[in-house]
Amino acid sequence: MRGISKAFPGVRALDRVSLTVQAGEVHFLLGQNGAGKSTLIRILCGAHHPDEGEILLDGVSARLRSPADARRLGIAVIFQEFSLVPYLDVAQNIFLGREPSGRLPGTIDTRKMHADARRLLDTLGLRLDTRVLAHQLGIAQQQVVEIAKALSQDARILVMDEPTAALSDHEIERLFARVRALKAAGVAVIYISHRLQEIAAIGDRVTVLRDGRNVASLDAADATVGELVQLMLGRAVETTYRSRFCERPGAVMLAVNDLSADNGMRAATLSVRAGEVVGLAGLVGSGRSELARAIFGADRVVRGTVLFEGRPLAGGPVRAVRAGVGLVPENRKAEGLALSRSVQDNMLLAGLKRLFPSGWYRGASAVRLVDNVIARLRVATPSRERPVRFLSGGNQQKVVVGKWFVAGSRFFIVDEPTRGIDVGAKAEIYRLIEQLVADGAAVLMISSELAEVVAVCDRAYVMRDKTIVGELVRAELTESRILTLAMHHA
Amino acid sequence: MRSIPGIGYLLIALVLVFTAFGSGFATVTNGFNIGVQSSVLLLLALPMTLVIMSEGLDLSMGAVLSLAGVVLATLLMNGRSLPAASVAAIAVGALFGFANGLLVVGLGIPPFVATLGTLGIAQGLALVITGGQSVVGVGDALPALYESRPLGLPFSIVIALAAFLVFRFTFRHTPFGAYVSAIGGNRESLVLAGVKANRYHVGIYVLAGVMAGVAALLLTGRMSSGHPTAAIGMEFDAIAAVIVGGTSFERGKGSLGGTVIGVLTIGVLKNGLNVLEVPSSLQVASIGVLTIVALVIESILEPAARRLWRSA
Amino acid sequence: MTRLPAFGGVKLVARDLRFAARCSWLVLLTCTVTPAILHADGERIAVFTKNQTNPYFQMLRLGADNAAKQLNARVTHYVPTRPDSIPDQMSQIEDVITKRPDAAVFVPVDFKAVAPGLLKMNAAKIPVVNVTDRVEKGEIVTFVGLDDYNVGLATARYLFTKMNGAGGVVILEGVRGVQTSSERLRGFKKALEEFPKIKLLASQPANYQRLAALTVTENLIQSHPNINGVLAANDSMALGALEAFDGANRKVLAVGINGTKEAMDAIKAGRLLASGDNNGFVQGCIGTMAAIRRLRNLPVPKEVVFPATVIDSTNYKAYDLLDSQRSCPKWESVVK
Amino acid sequence: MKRLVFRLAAIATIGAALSVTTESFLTLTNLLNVLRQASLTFLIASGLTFTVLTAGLDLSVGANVGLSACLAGTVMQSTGSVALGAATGLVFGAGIGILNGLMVTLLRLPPFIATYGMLWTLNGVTYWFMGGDTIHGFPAGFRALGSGYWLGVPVPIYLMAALLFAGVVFTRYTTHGHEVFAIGANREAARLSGVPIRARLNLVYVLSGAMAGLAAIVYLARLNSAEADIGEPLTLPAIAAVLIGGTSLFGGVGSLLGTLIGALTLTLVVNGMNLLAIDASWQPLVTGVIVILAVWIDVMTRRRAEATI
Repeated sequence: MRGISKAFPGVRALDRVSLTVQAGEVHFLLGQNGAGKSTLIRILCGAHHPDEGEILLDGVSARLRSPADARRLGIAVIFQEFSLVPYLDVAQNIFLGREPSGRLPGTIDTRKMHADARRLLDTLGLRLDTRVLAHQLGIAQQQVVEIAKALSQDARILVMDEPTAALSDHEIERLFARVRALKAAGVAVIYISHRLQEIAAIGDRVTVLRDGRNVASLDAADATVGELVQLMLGRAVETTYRSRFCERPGAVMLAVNDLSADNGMRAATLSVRAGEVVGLAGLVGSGRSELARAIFGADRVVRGTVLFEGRPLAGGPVRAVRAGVGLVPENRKAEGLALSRSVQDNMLLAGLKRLFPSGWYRGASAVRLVDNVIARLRVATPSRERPVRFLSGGNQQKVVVGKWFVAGSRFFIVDEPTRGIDVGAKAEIYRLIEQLVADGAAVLMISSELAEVVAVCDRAYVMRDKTIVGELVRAELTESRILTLAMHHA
Repeated sequence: MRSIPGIGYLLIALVLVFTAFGSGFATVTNGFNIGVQSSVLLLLALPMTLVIMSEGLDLSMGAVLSLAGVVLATLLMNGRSLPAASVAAIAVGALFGFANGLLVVGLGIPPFVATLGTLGIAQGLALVITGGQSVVGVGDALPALYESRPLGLPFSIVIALAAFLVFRFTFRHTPFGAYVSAIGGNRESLVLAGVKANRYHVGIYVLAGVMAGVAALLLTGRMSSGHPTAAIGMEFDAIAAVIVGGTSFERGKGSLGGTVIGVLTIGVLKNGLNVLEVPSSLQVASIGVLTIVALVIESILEPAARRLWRSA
Repeated sequence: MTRLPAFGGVKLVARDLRFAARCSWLVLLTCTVTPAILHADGERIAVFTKNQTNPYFQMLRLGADNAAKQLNARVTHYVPTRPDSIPDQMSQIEDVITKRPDAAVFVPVDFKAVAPGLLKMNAAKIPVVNVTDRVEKGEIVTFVGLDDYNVGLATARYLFTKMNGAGGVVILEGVRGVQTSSERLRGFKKALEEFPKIKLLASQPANYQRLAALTVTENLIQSHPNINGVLAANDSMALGALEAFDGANRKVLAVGINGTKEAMDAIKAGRLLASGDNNGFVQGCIGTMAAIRRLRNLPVPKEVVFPATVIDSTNYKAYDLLDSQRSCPKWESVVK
Repeated sequence: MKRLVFRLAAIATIGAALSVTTESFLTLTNLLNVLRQASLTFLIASGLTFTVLTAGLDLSVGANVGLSACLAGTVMQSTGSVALGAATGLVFGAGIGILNGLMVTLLRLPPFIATYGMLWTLNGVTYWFMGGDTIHGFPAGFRALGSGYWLGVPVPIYLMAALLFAGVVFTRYTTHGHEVFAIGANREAARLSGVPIRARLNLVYVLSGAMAGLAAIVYLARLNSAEADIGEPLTLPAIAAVLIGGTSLFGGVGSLLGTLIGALTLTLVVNGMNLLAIDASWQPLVTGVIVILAVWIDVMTRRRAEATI
């Protein structure tokens, strides 16, 4: 893939990225969240089309207009979000779209399909009846079926996105054996993972991406973990993160004790004081968003307590918002904003009950308040009536924060606040967080950008495998300490 | 899907109750009655299962069936041969099925509004063609065929069984069945697997139209005439049968076997209530209540499966 | 005052269950006791009517109940679950045949489309009395009903004479394609020929429904300011049209057919000019009586067609009875 | 606002075409007549609009009108008091709305399948309850509500105006109104902003049921009788009016004024067909085509809007 560029409205995902992979090579693709890895993969498998650049196969330019083209050219992908069909059985899922034809034209040879499926699963060390329906499988089992599905396409290029996230050591070992066999058979494997120690086990070459651009490509042999981490993080451009940190934190605003929820996160204990910015770091899938949703009441709490200003916080988002908690969700467009409605309508949504307890909505006072918040947050919008969909990523995020300003929240949970936002706007968001804390509020910030956590938070908790594994006070807060805690494996 | 859905037990219970109370219920002739009366409904419910599995709905089936029946009867009255007229009726069904497919898949119009529109159009056409009159003089080819008893069974039961076997075969042994479940369960993965999902999605609605045409053959044979509003409302019984049979609206869960049980449950319920001489107005309400009860049971069983899936 | 159907309904259900229980016990009995004795009386008659919604058929069912009570027979009603649904009536016929009723009083949903059903009853040797809509094919013991053509003609003539033979008139047809409405329309058209100075302004179907008649008439009033008469194929539509004229603060001479209770009240109040007698109640009585007489081998004429009489302010008293007070006329008084 | 202007232009063209083809169209009495017929469709469609705003739907409105009218009529007849009868109609209408709401919120059933099941259940109950009877003959004062005049204008039109006013106030000047729009635009975002989703959805379905109950009373007055199948032909036109009015099925976009315009457009077409003496059997065909056209425009505008995200 040479000189690939791709831009989405508001953000430039890929900027002239090149990636060359040899046959029979396991090529690691590294980069922080939002570095453009998944966009590159979607282009390779025909789901997206690049704005510029071309894809060469054996040196010849390949026409990749649809997933069908990709599959015909022998490109197979295992996505991070699962691609199984819930009410089809394991064999049907593995061979979806490529069912072995039976005696009569157009029919399937179901016996052969199930036999092949069982054979594939055996090579991956999974004892499973191929007639079981996908929705009855555990997460680890689903992951193995996904891998079996990709392997069954005997592809020439195999892409694996975080394949070992939910696997046990035994299953990982079987997977690596299989990958080595593929390598020997001349298959080119593109392997995406945050577990840097896996590079030593099976990696040949490594390419690092940051903010949609090539940073470096080097042989696995001469790449040390520390060096790779530096390349992934890079020296973020000197942005003014935070002028001063909080010396004297106020009273405990949020106290979470041994919290478990139905979304998989378990046994978390943490506390946040007024005036503090507390970080929540960890790798993808470590359960940070799940913890935030559990505190906010978006998902059902199974065990443990959440106390906000001394009072228990239970009963869903309605109670949390009324108590003064605000959530800036990870996925702005899906969970933070109503894109078709105006800036004003979005900003007022959370605060309606507080501003107009009688239920009568007074336009005049609403307008005054919204204009005040737009000015304070310096939201760049031609008018308060403008539908939010036309705003840039940074300004959309400001509207979400503005929503909680209007609601008078005193405690902000911000999930990946600066993801997909250009560098300039990031500084604005940091200034905003500082302003919040200065007014006596408290912030729990989830971020995958370690530099951001280190530079902005007073202290941070680190999560792994859906629970909190450590707390780093200001003095101990360095990127490598966070990463080692986050990646330390079993 | 493999085990007998909860509704199977309800069906057995109904049969026992009606045998005990209704005299003449548990006889061979009455069994044939239920079979014959349910056969037309099964022809509609089979494709409706696939439509609902793909998270869609087809309200136009009743009207399309009536229109196809009217076209069939008119052609037969004007002396056309049975095969030619039958092909024309099925073609009318296929045409409306294709139109539904285009509206839902092509233009992305929500299925129940699109088919509500085509319902009005099909019903309007039927009324305009016949001026409200029923079309008679269909000759004796069709009625004779309908009264014939291949393999000793009434013709319509044989057709319904044949249709079920064909559907079951395609559902189990051709990719079509898996693709329908994938369209409802995880459409993006089907596209990423390189399958032309739109083509199959439109195919589901065309199949619904074709089966409405085939059902028109049976109904016109049964009434030896075509009538513009003969089958209005049958689409509700078909939808009720599919839901009662355990097919759900989300995530591509569906079972043809369940639908057959659903159709029989409704057939037994109606027949039994007649035999028991319960006022017929209660029959309509009972089917409505039966549907809601089936939905309630399903929504209670469902969350367990849904929670597991969401945490993946 | 109309009896409260709700309680009646409940009573009906209870009676039915008891009846069903008794019936199954009875069947057991008949298997052991020779059937001949049973037929002395207590015959079981199945009554098929078109729908639940038209008051005319409700009157017919009441007539049948009344006649059965008088002659000590038992009646069960079968009404399609969906109004006027042909497949539903076909299924009910098949279900009833397995119950082997002694006779059937049969009002077909569609006189052409339900022929196969009738043939099945003939095959099962169940004597069928055809009521209201005359069936095209199939053996029937007798046809009891109204000569729709003549009652249409008589009612139209009555209206035109009251309009002293001049002025504009509007026709509201019934359900297109149903025999009663096409026959009545033919009668209306024949009457028009006899009154040349009566001008037919418009003729639209309103499906025997009151709301449809109201909307259609409201629109017709706009396009024809000089409507003097409304000729409706049934009372519901006539009264719907009157509501429209009230809504437009205009008076009009309106006539309907069926002689329903509501029409009687309207005639009494002077709002409705007249209504062609198509008394469902009497048809129910005579139809059931004919079936019972046939079972008791008493003579039954080939057809019983009621004369076309028009009910107006002078003779409505004979028809203005409460349901409960109504009782069937003697067979001899009706059948000459 | 742009969308409403486009729809007003559509009405003007239909009106102009009709006034040219039939001389009796452009008379005051006919326009009032159209307004009155439209006001009845609007009664049902207004409640329906709220359910569509939350990306839901209430298919049981027609059957609701049928049952509520029959019950109200029976009570009015037996107790002789109009007020009690009207109250029964409203209470039952709202009660059915509560049932629909519970099925959507507690059982999390897709709205259109829940209300579709309710539609057939209500039909059955109404047929059984009425058993073919009709109830007729209501006091003149009550009938004025349906067919009476006041200052030369049919009474239902005042009711329509009052409902429109109340609806606009609710959507624009109450917090609940804003929350209903937010739920339709992005339900998860609304939930995570502390909007009580269940309460608002129940409210919306109760409103739809209550409006059907109110419509039942007006139809009772207008028809001066209660029959079992009174509601059957009312559901499709109400849905058509909402869609033609620009309220999007995907939720979050729409207005009551739009629904009123939708009701007017539909009634104009039917009125025109009657005046041009076009056979009544064409009406289901034309309504079907209009519904598909309206939704297609809705999908197109939505696609163009989404393209800019």
